[in-house]
Amino acid sequence: MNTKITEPIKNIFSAQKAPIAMLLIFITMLFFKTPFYTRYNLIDLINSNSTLLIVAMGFTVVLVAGGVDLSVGGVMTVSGIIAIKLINSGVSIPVAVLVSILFGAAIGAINGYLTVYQNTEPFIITLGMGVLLTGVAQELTTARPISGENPAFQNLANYKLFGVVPALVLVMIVTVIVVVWLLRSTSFGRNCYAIGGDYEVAKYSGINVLPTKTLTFVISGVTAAIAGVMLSSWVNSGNSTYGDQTALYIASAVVVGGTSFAGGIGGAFKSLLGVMFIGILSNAFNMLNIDSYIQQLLVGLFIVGIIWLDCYARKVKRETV
Amino acid sequence: MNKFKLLSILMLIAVMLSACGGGAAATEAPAEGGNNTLVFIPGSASNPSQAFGFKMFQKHAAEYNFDVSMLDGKADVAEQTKAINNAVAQGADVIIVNPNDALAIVPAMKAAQEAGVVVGIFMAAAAPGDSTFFVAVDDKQAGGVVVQGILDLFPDGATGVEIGGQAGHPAAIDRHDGFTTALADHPEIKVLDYQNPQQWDAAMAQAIAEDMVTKYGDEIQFVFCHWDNGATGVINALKAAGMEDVLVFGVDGNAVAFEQVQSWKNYNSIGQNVETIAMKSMEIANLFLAKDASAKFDNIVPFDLITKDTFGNFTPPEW
Amino acid sequence: MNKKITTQSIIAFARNNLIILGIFILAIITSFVEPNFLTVGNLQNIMRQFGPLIMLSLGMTFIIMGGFIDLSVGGIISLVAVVTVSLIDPIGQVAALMVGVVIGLICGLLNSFLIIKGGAFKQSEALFLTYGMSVVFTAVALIYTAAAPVFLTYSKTDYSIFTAIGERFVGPVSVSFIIFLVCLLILYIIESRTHIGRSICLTGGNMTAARLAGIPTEKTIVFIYAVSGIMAAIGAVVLASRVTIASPIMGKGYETQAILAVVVGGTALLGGKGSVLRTVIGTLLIIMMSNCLNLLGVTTYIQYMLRGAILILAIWLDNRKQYSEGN
Amino acid sequence: MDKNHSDPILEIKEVSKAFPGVKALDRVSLEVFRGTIHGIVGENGAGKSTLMKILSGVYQKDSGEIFFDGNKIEDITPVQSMKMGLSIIYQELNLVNTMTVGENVFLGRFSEMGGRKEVHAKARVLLDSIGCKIDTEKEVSELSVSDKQMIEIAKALSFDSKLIIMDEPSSSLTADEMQELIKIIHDLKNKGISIIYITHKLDEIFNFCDVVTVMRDGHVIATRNIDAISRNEMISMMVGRTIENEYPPRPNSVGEMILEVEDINTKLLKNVHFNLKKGEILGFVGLVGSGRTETVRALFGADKVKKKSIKVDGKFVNINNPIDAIKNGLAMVPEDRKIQGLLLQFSVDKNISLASLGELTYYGFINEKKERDISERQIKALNVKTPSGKTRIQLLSGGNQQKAILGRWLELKPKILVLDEPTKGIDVGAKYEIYLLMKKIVEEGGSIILISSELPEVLNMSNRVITICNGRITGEFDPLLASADEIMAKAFEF
Repeated sequence: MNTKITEPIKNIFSAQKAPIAMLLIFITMLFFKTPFYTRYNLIDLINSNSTLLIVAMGFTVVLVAGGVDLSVGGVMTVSGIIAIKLINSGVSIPVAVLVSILFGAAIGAINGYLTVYQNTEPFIITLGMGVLLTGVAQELTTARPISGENPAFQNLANYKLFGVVPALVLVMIVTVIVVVWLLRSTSFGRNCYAIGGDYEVAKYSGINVLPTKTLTFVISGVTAAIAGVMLSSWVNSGNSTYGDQTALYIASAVVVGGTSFAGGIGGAFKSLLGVMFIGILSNAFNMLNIDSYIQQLLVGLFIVGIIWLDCYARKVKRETV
Repeated sequence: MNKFKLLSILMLIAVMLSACGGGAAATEAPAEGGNNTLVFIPGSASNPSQAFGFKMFQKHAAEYNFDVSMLDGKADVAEQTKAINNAVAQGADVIIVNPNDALAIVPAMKAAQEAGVVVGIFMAAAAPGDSTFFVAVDDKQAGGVVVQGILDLFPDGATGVEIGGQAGHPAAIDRHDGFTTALADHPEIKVLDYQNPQQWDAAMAQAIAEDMVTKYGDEIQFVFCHWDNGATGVINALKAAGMEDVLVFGVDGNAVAFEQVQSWKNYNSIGQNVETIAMKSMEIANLFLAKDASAKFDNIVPFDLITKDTFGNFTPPEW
Repeated sequence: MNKKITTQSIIAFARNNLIILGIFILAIITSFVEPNFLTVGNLQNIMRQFGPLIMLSLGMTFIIMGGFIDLSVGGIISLVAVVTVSLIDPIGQVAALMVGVVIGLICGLLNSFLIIKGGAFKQSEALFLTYGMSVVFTAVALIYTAAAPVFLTYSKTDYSIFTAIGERFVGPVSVSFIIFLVCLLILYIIESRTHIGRSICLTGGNMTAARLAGIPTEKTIVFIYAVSGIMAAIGAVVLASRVTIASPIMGKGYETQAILAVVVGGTALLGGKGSVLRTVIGTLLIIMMSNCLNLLGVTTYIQYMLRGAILILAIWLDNRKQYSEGN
Repeated sequence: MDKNHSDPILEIKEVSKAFPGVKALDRVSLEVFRGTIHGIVGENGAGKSTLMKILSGVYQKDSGEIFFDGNKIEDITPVQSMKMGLSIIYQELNLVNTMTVGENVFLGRFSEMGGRKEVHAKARVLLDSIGCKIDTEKEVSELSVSDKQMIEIAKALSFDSKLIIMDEPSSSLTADEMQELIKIIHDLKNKGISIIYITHKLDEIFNFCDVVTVMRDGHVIATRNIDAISRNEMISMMVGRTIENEYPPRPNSVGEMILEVEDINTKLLKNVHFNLKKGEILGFVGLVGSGRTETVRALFGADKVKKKSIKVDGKFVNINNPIDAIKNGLAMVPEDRKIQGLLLQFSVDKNISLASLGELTYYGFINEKKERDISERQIKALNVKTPSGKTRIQLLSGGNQQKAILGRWLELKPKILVLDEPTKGIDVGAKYEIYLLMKKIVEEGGSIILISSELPEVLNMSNRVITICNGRITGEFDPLLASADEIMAKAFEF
């Protein structure tokens, strides 16, 4: 009798840690008198995490197909700088944005070529690519922030639809919807799951594994570039220091959300929850005015805790077979 | 999958409910106990000068009737923008920011000002309109002080190197620009090389200094390093090469600087008195809160030039 | 015919020793452009700059050979450095150094405890656990010093033993280099001759099979993380002694550099194959690259670009070599 | 059927394929007729798999011609071959474990099928047509091996296959499931679909194949109607020499009690208890997942258990991990050679010395000379065919790999040797060698626990047989006295 009730609850706890933890934060915050529950804060919460969410979407696609892309921070930085520089030199905004996105796609294609066709370790190659792009960003800007001179560029991220919804959030929502649709309902997306789940099987099932997997890197490059352009528009400047810490942050948020590094498991929506969880966590900490070093400690412990619990749940499952 | 959906929907409902329940942006929270709230947002709470700055805000908060708290900029522009917005959400009366990137946080600061918050820039310059005011030493002036110091020791001119601060950091940029500008009038002083490390990391400064020492050897008569902790690395490099006579300039005037002024033959530090800047920030903020017409946008705090002759006049700070 | 064989064997040699070849080419170019490169002073420079990174990389080699990864070394460096430097005044140099190494050991044991108890036997699982631990260690370091740097006050205390590690030379060889040689020797003997060394390779090769054949895989995991922790601590001490100032974020970025050094050296990221000797070469490439580029007057911005490009190239070429061998 | 015989669906003419150093196929010719079940037998390395991979387009042939359904096949990709109506069910199942049943059936054809709903609906129809009731939304990782096989068959049917190649489908099926499969194969045959059935098990060839082709060393030795060939003939064709018996005479050297196991309890196992005597071969009969592998893993300390009590040589012992087990004289050749047994990228030497490493270690150091001695001794004793001890074990054939693993354990002279599927995927010649080895081990005073899915193997090699079902011991037999049917009945006593 009892197990009938406890089993599902146990299952939820073992399978959906990020949403549960998020819910707990929401509930906890009810008991504190903070401005957490204000429209301003909640919109800001979504708005300020939007660029990360956009990056996380492409990152998820790569992970699902069994790769990893640690160069997203570098792509973000450089594409934002390219957009600003082009616009400042008089190129029209759509063209500049397009060039930036193409740049992201090109870096993704190089990553894809090296890791998929040349069969190298994506973890290391994209790490190296990130280092390279940091240098490119610094060289492009001589390590100084450059300001956007065309005020229209700011509207890309900051325009308020109906006076409430920032354009950045809209772009994020569109990206999320596209990637969710891509992964769930297109044959490309399902092929990604197959490739990540079992590369050999996918190959023998007639899936064009090489181009498909390469395309995931291109998508990751594109979303990172979109995020970079939106970030630059949001803050109306470009600097080589943006995106410095993005890759591992996104990676741990996505994994906390439940997308597996091993490939084939997870999804865009889970990544959304993972990123929002860490975003909400630090927002709640800020609202509670928790000391920033303690915050850092707690965030670290949360990451360790959630991933450890995940591993532990799998271990228990393995051992009770 | 269904449980998953259920949970997501639950959460969405929670968000909706709360969004409806809450009021509009940044309602003027009535200050508790009559004190105004001040939120300090450093570029990074891990940066020692900023951590010390926060301590100084806390130390003197009562004198200026502030309740002080800190939100971390986490050495990232997006994070710092988030922090500014969080501070606005908290209903802060005053936000004091030490920017990671002078340009990138402008939109957030403007939004904050529109919401009626007094926004001060701490230890960095700003353009009018971007913030309500700023309080800083003039980093550009630091360059001039260095040039003067070099001329004091080498009246006929000298050759040396410059080691910058964190690539892309506003303070590093201003210090470099000020130095370059001041040098334009003094062709007798030649800078052989200029490099930026990736971070405010003494080990990186030391590696750069060591390689410069190898390359230029005794041509190096002075080293301008953008921060005193980095200068520690520079001194190590010089020591190892036996170049004990080189003039070293640092910026900050922290405890390390006081130590180095005493232990190194020619060490000068351009001290920025964080405590003074913090107090000044609160003072100016109060003027703006009181809508006092005498409140100025730009508030330059003079340097403390710390040398062998002058260090006795100052008390070494705790950082 | 004879000539053909020699060219072939040269190509074969070049293929097998790409990294060494790269280091030589780099050195030759630099010494032509900048004569100061081949001075005793500069070689001593390289020797000292080599110190901190090589220690971590050596520890990281064992971790990667065992099929795991350790992103926490950055945090360990920060923590050990601030604690060690801050303790010299109250408890003395030798005791402080010992405390530092013990802290590194404890951090490593903590990592392995989490990994074993959580059953995080996949590299990716270990990656995120240790990343989280790195954040935790750094936070502890920040809390410990309240973000202030810790430095030496020569006027008050004797630091001769501590600073000797980073500064002094014995004959033409720096003390840190001697420490490195000793560590290398010990680790190399462990790797090539001992039971635990073999166990590391076997665990990295196929943990399930190794465990079923009676290899103490869990002990092996504890061992590699303990070694990594200790080596990170030694690296932290060498680093702190070199720059004589310790900040609670000084370890940032070292973990990725160490991983790159190990992999560029030719140790397989997937585990089971590799050697600390290869890591020495990989680390040397990274250090030499920055030294040579500094001497050539290349700005740090372009250095970063080149560093990324050369790393990608090195890994790609090495991969092609292994690929053609596999066929 | 006579009419069909004149009408081949597949014609292979003089096909050759060489890999560096090996001639995998040498002018192979073969005809498969419509509506027949065509068996192909041959030792490992005979070229069966290579031939199948050429048919499916995984490999390209070097020379020769292939006609399928009247069309010449040239440079075909796996998908093209499936779309033409030629499907292969590989030995290693070709399913993505992390995806659902429905999506696996239509893997790579998501949009062709018209999206998620359609995929599941169409998969349902196909599964129903072969009488399979698995939920299409279920993840494949949760399924049993036989269920997975059904999904493979559904997948083959989804392409409207005219010819389905089954590569050792029975290797992990239980007898019951095998009956189900045979039924399906006959159904397919009645629908006019031809089957190529590749197997090691001669019984199956005689049970339901119409025609059989024997391959050896890249050649087709003969193709015969099933009633025109005898079992012994077939075996001698396969191995190129005459083997008198498939099994050596049963050893008979049972002595006093050496192992008493009481009360092994896990989530699956319930009070499992048995004993083993010196010089005895004890056979475990049961389905995959019945608890036979779980029992020996628990005994060996490989898995955690709630409770167990083990006596070796009359003394209680505490076995919490494989190291404890080895110390108490146990040894285990695990079920899955590649995953649990071998370190594929390591040398033969290192694979053999693995279990003895502790004994080779003095003050933490490995004595490498002794290590080589051990390896050389075992390579010689077990006749492991390898160029040298330094060769990577990956490059050896399955039989030689298995012998190396046996050598690893024999070096320890274990009192109790557990063999879990020791002959799985190994050709007839190597199998016989392993049987002889088992005989030698028990005659020298060792004891063996033998687990095998091949009932004849267990019955012919064991002194005593235990049946296990659903985590319980259900019976104990003397294989000389009991019939196979009696034993199987107990193995199915749920």
